Amino acid sequence: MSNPLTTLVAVLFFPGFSFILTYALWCQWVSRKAAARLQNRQGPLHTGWQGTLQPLADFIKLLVNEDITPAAADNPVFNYSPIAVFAIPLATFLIPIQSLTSLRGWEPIASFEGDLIIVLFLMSVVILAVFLGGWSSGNIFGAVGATRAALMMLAYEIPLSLVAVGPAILAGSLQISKIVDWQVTSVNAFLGAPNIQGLAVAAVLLIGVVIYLICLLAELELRPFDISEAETEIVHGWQVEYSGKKLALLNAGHDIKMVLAAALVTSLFLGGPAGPILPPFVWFILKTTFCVLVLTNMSVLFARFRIDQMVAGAWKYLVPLAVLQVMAVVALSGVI
Amino acid sequence: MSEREFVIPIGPQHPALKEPESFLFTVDGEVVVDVEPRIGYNHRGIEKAMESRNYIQNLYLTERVCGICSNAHQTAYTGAVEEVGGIEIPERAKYVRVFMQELERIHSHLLWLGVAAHEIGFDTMFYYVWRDREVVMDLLEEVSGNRCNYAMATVGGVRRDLPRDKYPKWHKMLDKLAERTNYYIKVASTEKTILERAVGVGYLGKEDMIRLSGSGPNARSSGVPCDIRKLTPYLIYDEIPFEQIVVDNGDVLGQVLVRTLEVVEAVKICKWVLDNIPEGEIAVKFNPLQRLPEGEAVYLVEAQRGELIHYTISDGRNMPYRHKIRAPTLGNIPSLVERLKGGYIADIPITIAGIDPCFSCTDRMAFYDEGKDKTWTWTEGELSRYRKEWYSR
Amino acid sequence: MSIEEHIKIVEDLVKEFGEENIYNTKVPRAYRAFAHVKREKLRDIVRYLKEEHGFVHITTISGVDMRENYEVVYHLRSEGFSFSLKVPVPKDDPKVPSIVDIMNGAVLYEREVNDLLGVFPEGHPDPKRLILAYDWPEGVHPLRKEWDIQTIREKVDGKRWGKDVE
Amino acid sequence: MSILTWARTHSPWLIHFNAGACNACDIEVVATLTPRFDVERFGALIKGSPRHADVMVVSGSVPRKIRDRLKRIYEQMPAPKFVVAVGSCAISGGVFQDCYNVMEGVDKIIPVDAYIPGCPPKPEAILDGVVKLLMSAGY
Repeated sequence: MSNPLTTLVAVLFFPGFSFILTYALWCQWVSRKAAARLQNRQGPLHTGWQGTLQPLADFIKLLVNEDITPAAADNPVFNYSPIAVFAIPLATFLIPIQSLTSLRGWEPIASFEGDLIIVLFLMSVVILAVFLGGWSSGNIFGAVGATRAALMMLAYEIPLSLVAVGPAILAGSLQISKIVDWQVTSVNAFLGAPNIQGLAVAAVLLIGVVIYLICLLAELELRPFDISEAETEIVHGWQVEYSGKKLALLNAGHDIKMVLAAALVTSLFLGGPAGPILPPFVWFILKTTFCVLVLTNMSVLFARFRIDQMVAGAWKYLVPLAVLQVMAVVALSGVI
Repeated sequence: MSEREFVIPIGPQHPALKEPESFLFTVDGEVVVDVEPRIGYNHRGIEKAMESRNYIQNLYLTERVCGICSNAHQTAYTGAVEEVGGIEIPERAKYVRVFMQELERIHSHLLWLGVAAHEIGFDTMFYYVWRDREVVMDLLEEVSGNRCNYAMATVGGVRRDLPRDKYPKWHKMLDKLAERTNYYIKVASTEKTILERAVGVGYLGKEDMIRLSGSGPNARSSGVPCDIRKLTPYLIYDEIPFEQIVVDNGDVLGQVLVRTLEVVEAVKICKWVLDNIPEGEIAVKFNPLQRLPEGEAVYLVEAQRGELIHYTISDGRNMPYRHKIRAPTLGNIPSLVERLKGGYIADIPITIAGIDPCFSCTDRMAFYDEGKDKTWTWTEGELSRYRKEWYSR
Repeated sequence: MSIEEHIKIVEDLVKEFGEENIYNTKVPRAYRAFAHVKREKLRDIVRYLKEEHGFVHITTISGVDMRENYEVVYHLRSEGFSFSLKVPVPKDDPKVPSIVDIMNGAVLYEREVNDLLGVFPEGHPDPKRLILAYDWPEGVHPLRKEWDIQTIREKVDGKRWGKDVE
Repeated sequence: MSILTWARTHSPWLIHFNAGACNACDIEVVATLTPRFDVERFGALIKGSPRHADVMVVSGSVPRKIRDRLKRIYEQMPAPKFVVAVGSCAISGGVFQDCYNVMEGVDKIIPVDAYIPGCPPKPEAILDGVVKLLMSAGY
């Protein structure tokens, strides 16, 4: 923290809040456009170039719309939980993006031993805010959606955390920037002298990525697991009573969570901003956008599961697989 | 278990197309004892209005009983009126009516398939099915000039001819429809996420279906051969070679199969009509002031959703004395209720969602617990949660 | 099936129950038949048709105001043969015996007739209002000929309105 | 054009209300979502909850039994809110005028900002109506 001004700029503009918000809106556009194209539609088209400004228009419109607080929901929990849903991912995002700044030789704002744990913890806290917000909305759909969200969390949170620990064990650190560094050095070493252990590690981590992405689909409430806000079943689930500013914050919070998830995948498995020729910033954008595209693609391909099928499936397949993956990682970490 | 008391404000709101309807459930412990359907949110009083309009004006009313089965209603209405009046319509008009009826069946079944996919959250399939449905909508528009409410039939024949130079193009469009439908049959019967939500859901056996007078694809999915086109042939259906689709699954998957296979059959019928349609007049003259002799007639039509009856009584004026319409939906409610009855509460939502989206305002069901004197309303979401709790005990 | 067989079924029915209980029979064409039926004999006849001639399907029940009396028309169907049984109901005693226990499918149709024409199905397990709004006034049955649209509006909304009034 | 106007006109979220329609208008409203027409090009989405929507698309001749619900859903929408009456029935009762159970038009119950005639209007017409409404609604 040598220069307070630099830190302030870093927090507010780059890689801080303004950048994150812009980037989240961009990713929403990428996601919507990709889903539309996969479904044989055009998607947003007339708002800015190819509809790139569509998420911004939605955001501004919701911000200035009337903000209705239903009589049954007039309590602090209902009013403040959208802020939590928005602010927590926003603040959390500073951590995975550190890997980007550290490569550029900038002063890291929030990078410390154990920040991976903090990120995972904060992402789970968001679900708590969702639950409280839905439950306090005084609407039956809201309560149902909240319960479903909490139930789903019980199913996916464990494999999600387990798999995230894999790279940390291999890197011998719980600091995201160190995990990135480890990936860069080991990939370089592998390219210099290919060996069988390196391939084994890559294979195990690949399983990890797949599990991680599936869990992220549930965490982000995307298609096969959008059980907590299923439109045809419970209208919009826990968001049903929110309107105006609060809805804008909820939507933006969702987008930020999506890029946060993409950034985590990038940092933990894809080598963060490292890459040849192009500058690290471009690599970071490319990799996270790629992750968003993968998530969108997966979400378009499936029908929605029922909550019981989802929970049972997670405990039957994902959790054992995640445990096996961690065990394999532990075994391999001894080898390397 | 006792604190689960919910009352939701009823607002028939759904992004998919839904007719506002609700169901009142009586449960004894875990088992559904009785289901009371609540309908009438769409009651407009058409039958009364028909008594004060002449036979030509009533064409437009009957057509708008339902915008999806508009041609079926017109076929039944004109058929009943012509039977009372002893009007013999030209042969070519019969072929045109059959052609329209089968096109409408294709459009309606594909619509249902898309909406059913949307119900289980498979939006991509919804978009694809509805994209291919546009082919038949184009065909309908080309024939009649409108995408819904075609106004093709009139008393004494049909309004518009099928121009012969268009037939090669229409054949091509119909081939495309058959090809796409075969693809969707494959998808629906192999895609795992669809099967998870369709197999064994809302089962009803053949005997029960007969007992409850179900009709249409709903009954044919339970193994009851009840196609009016075969049983009491009208127009030229006794000359057309086509198969009656009957499967004995009895569940939601059976309904998907019946409807998609019927689309393929309907395409065949349309192609047969185009190949065999005779030359000639398309209508005999009928004047709005023309009086019909006293009499009565029952006309049965196989609409897309089942058996449709129009019963008309004439007292010798130029307007009906009484005209009764019973749409297939009402006839299928008792069997839907039976599909729900006897099952655990936990299985209700998928049953309704799967049976026919025309009924399912699935979120609004009220429970009346026998023994405990209280009524509360459940949503599908609570039902899912409830099912989960029930199964996990 | 040909029209001769349909005529035979109707004749058999008349022979079984007698001319005084089944009258005005007609078979206008193949697959269609109409007959008037005494109210007291309705249940027996429906049961007989169901058991002896396979009329297991009830298509619908229509209610008609015939000016001097009401008529409730039961449209039964066996395979393709649609048989319409017309039951005259006197205006001062608008009731019919319920046939729900014989024909389970009739459960909603009887309620509909009760709602719109005001002919009460005696013995119906749950004869509640089905179609009309919950705040609809009692005793207004729109399919009765004495109610035209403006009198219904006057009764329900408290005033006449619409394009004829303005 | 201020930025608020720009945002609002480019992001109309619709809610579809079936007030006793014959389903023809309803399937055409749903058809606007589909690949051929794709209402999302203009930023419009069909939402399930009235709290999220700006424009209510009403079809149907408003039978008595559904009247109160129509009013309630309208009240649940956040301001600024607009109502589009789709189809002849929603405009005036259409062919159902002089039916005893019909209120003859949505504007007898709630204020209507745009009327889209047709029986049913084509999906293109519905799109056009919504866009025209937003362009002219006093923003």
